[in-house]
Amino acid sequence: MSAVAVEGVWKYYGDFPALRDIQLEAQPGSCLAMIGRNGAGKTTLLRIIAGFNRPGKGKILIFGKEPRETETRRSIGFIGHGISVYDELSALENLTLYAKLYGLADPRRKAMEWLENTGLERVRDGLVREFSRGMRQRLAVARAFLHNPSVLLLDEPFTALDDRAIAVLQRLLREGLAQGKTVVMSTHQLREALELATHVALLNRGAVAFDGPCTPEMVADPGLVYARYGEG
Amino acid sequence: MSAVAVEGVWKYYGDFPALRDIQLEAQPGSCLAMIGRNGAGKTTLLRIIAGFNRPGKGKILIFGKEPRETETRRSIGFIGHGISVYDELSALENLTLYAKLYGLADPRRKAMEWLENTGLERVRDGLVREFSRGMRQRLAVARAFLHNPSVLLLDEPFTALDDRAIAVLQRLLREGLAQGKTVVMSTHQLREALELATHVALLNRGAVAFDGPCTPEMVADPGLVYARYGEG
Amino acid sequence: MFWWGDKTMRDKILYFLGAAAVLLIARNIYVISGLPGEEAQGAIFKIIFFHVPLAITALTCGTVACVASILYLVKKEMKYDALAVSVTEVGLAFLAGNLITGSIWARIIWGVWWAWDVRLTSALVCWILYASYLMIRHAVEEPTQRAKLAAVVSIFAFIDVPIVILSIRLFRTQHPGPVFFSSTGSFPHDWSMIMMWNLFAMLMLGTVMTMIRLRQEEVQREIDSLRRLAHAF
Amino acid sequence: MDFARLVLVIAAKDLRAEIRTKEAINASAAFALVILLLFSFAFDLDPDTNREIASGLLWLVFAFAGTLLLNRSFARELPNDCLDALVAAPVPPSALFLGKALANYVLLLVIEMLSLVVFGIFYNVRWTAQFGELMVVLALGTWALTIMGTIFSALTVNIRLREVMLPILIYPFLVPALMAAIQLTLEFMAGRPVSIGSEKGGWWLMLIGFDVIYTAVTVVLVEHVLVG
Amino acid sequence: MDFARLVLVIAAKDLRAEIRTKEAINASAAFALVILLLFSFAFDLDPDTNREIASGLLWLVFAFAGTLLLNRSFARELPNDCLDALVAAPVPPSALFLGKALANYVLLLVIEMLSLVVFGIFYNVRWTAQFGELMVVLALGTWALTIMGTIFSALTVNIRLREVMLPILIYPFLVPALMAAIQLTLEFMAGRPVSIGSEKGGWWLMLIGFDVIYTAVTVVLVEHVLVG
Ligand code: HEM
Ligand SMILES: Nc1ncnc2c1ncn2[C@@H]1O[C@H](COP(=O)(O)OP(=O)(O)OP(=O)(O)O)[C@@H](O)[C@H]1O
Ligand SMILES: Nc1ncnc2c1ncn2[C@@H]1O[C@H](COP(=O)(O)OP(=O)(O)OP(=O)(O)O)[C@@H](O)[C@H]1O
Ligand SMILES: [Mg+2]
Ligand SMILES: [Mg+2]
Repeated sequence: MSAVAVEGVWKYYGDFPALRDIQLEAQPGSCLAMIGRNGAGKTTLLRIIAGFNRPGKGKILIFGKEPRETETRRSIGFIGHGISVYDELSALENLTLYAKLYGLADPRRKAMEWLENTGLERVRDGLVREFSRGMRQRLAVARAFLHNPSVLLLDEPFTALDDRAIAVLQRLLREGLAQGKTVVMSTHQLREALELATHVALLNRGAVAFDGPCTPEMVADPGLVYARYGEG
Repeated sequence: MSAVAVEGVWKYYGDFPALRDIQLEAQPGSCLAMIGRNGAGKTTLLRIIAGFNRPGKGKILIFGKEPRETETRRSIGFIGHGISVYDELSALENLTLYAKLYGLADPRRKAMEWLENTGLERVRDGLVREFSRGMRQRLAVARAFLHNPSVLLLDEPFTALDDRAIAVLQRLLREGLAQGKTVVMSTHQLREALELATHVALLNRGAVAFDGPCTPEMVADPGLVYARYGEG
Repeated sequence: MFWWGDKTMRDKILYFLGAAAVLLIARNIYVISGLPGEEAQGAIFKIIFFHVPLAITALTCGTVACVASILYLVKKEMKYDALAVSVTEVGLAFLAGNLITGSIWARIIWGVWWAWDVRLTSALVCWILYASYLMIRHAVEEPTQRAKLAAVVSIFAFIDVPIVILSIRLFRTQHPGPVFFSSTGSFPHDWSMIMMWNLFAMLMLGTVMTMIRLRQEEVQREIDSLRRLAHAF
Repeated sequence: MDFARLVLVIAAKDLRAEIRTKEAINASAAFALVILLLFSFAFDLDPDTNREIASGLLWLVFAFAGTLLLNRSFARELPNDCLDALVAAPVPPSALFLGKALANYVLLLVIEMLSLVVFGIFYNVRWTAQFGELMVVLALGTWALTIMGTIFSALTVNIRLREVMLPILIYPFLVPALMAAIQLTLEFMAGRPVSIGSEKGGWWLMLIGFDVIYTAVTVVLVEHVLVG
Repeated sequence: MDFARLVLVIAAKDLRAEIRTKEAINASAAFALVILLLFSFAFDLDPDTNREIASGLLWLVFAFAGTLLLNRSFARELPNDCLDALVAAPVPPSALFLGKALANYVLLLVIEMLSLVVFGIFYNVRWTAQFGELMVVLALGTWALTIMGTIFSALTVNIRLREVMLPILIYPFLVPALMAAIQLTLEFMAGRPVSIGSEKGGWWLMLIGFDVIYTAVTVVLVEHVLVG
């Protein structure tokens, strides 16, 4: 059974079709890189998969279940454009909070652990308000991995990360994939993404223009996919 | 006379020294790429150069003038982490507004022109609230270039832009440099940046670790600068 | 007096002035206690010898704070900010004194602790305003920004001072009208002299307190800059 | 029990954030103070009128301090899209909602006790005449404020519904509860007990009914409110 | 003239944005109306008391409906760091400030007229007795509200604990203006004219003085306020 299945999903904003009859699948242990021009519909789709918005038509299945079911939610990790952490709380408090919400054992230890994984241990008691943009993004990553989800939905996860942080995130994702996690990410930093991707999907004006395995030549020349399948 | 001169700038947040005695210069027609790890101080420095914050010590000179003087402000274009456009207004309204604030002749035409340059003409009447992340970033670019500034201060300008938008921005910057504009940008997307940069400055924990011309080998292997001058 | 040796000249002068002020006040109290009670109000009336000087000193502090704040905004030198805080804090103390003596007086003459006439209200508001000045200082940690915002607030707050002074001249208040500084004033001459002496003493005391507080500020600032330097390397 | 634990976690989170930036407490403190200054200054009325107004004023302060506090309770989640993360977490929306409501309830009660004391002093109203009953009314009325305010702020964060004139709706919705609360407070301050059966007893029913019904309805509906 | 043009551009921008998402105006209008209604229901006093309270109540409502509206005027610039762009633009801060003040002024006046009408109906107070004078007081008092509200929202916009400071700062500063406005309104509603010379004339001086002085001071100081 596929980890993530998008079945004929439509989404209208007013009468603007943001998504048009999307069909996508991701098997456990695979990494689907969703690419597409600005406004193609990547974020919209990811948010629908994550269950934040309901599709206008069609449906989403995570391991065959509705995304809104409590069980399913426990197995999803999401990074969006917003970083989803509280400015008034410290990095540690933020992670501890989420650890509690996910009912993890020993929340504080888990939090500390992930602060180290993302290289934030030195500022763990600093308020997020005072973080630099990249530090925030790192924290967002920590938040998403905290509860060891089996499906990771990442919207431009590499944004604002420095070379080191990118390396860390890539390592985390590789390990995850090795453990059979499923990753669906959208990004414009093709190089970083394609190094990991097992599959590539190209969205074009809300429709799937290309969907297939990630070939070595793509990795060699990331522009390729756009060049071949994107409209000029 | 140098277009941008940073003279012994210090900046403290509480006891934390975000900037330590920064010395930098940028000549007209040159492009300074500011790189550095997350939390190095790039944003802080750019904001001080732009005159949003006053340095704790030291001073900034734009063409020998204070950044806060009206004349100077007219000659600065800034893109920050925030996009500085209004969610409740349409793309066109936003640009027209800024055109008026900068006292340009025929604001609406100017606005339209830049919507086309950034490929937003199709959504010019859409409210920014409804824009995708990349579309917002494009609009931010348009806003910064609108009044034809002679000094461009860009904080991670390539963020969230798709390949095509990046190409456009790079073209705009090249043209600008050719016309003798000055560009100071911070970024983590070294490849895109170094293609343009004439100089590179590496910030490390709020101090300048390296500052020099951008050599071909750097362009070939962007990681180089970090490897050589960054601490491990 | 082992601690005397390490004091600077300025400190020594301060201590002398302080001592002098205290002595003068003591002397005034002695004289005042010697006076006969006022015919209408009796002994309690003597409280005016403190009530008024306290008020005038407080309002003077407000004025100084305003000037210091303006100077800061113009010159951007931290010493003016320091002066502003110090003098404001002292002023608050004196104004509190005025409020308290006032309402004691009120309790005995009017039979209530408080009445909402313009003078009393404006005086209270004045106190609140300078208190909020201190509050905003706590809300901003970045020194230059703090100094700047505080200066602005201080200037705003000062605008209430003339209202306090004019209140009894513009309106018919429960609070008695002008006795000094006005043609209608009917106040025995020798009493006025005592009043002046006490006023002088209070002003002196205020100055001394301000200087001491100012000294603290400067030391504190030195400590901060040293600590920051330590963090920088 | 797990549900309760989650409710508490959410409540704790909100309370901590609120205590960091003492926003609500201060705002309402200032509000109370100024009503005080202005009204006391503007006119000195005879005790009864004074008491009558006091009861109305009290609930005015509560309602306003309440809305100051409540409107932000979900808006607080917007800045970094925190709401997404909460909705994504395996937390039943009703738990999320009740957690936030609880936090607001606590804060609101604190504020109200403060105002009560202050009012008591300056309006020399002996509001302790029937302390017990008064507290009950306070608890019930405050819960009405809280539940409505919280669900209302949940509705307004949802983009699709923001265009609707929700702000216009909230206060009118509250009118019945507030009316009841004001009337009862009035009686108790005057030292007149009010039994359910009695002529004024209808207010009791109104207040309690309001609480029960709205709580039930909101808990059921909140899921649909939160997921767009 | 260029300065005036900029002021208008800013004002127009704010008004348009506010009219798009009627958040602030709805909230504060609703608040104003409901408070008025609640009170008129809550107790029926004899005409004079009623009128006395009315004038105080009216200005309280204005003050708080006002702050609801004004607090947002610079906060509105925060979400996308729009304030940066405004500060970066070659616009004199005073123009920026006056532009925003102007926009707020218009909105506030609208709300106040609304409340006045409602109020007239529900409090059967003939407030038209001296329409002209009343309008003047309204204009002056509202400007006082606007100028203070706007400058403080600017003052607190880029400091931590913004929400904490704002209400605490603004209300005490407003007291003198509000006292004056309340007193004058009281007189005019009672149909008693107030000439500058007369015993109550001091209030005129106070109100006008407040407006003039604070406007002048703010326009001078705003530059320092806006750049961190
Ligand atoms: C808490 C209540 C009171 C406050 C806040 C207060 C405030 C003030 C202030 C600020 C002044 C100095 C004004 C100036 O010298 O320009 C003053 C002066 C004075 N107060 Fe009070 N006062 C209070 C109560 C009273 C009472 C109860 C009395 C007597 C019944 C009183 C009698 C006077 C007199 C006679 C002056 C000198 C007036 C003049 O010549 O300027 N005060 N008060
Ligand atoms: N308002 C603030 N209060 C306290 N510390 C701050 C504040 N803003 C930034 N800092 C600290 O200053 C340092 C520099 O921040 P800055 O945003 O300039 O980094 P940056 O180089 O832009 O990083 P990034 O590449 O992630 O954007 C960081 O360590 C950050 O924690
Ligand atoms: N709330 C909304 N209302 C109306 N239209 C919207 C809304 N959100 C998004 N859209 C439109 O839907 C389309 C897809 O948006 P989406 O954010 O999914 O693009 P994206 O692929 O994430 O682009 P980017 O790479 O720039 O993030 C865009 O054209 C956008 O204008
Ligand atoms: Mg997107
Ligand atoms: Mg940055």
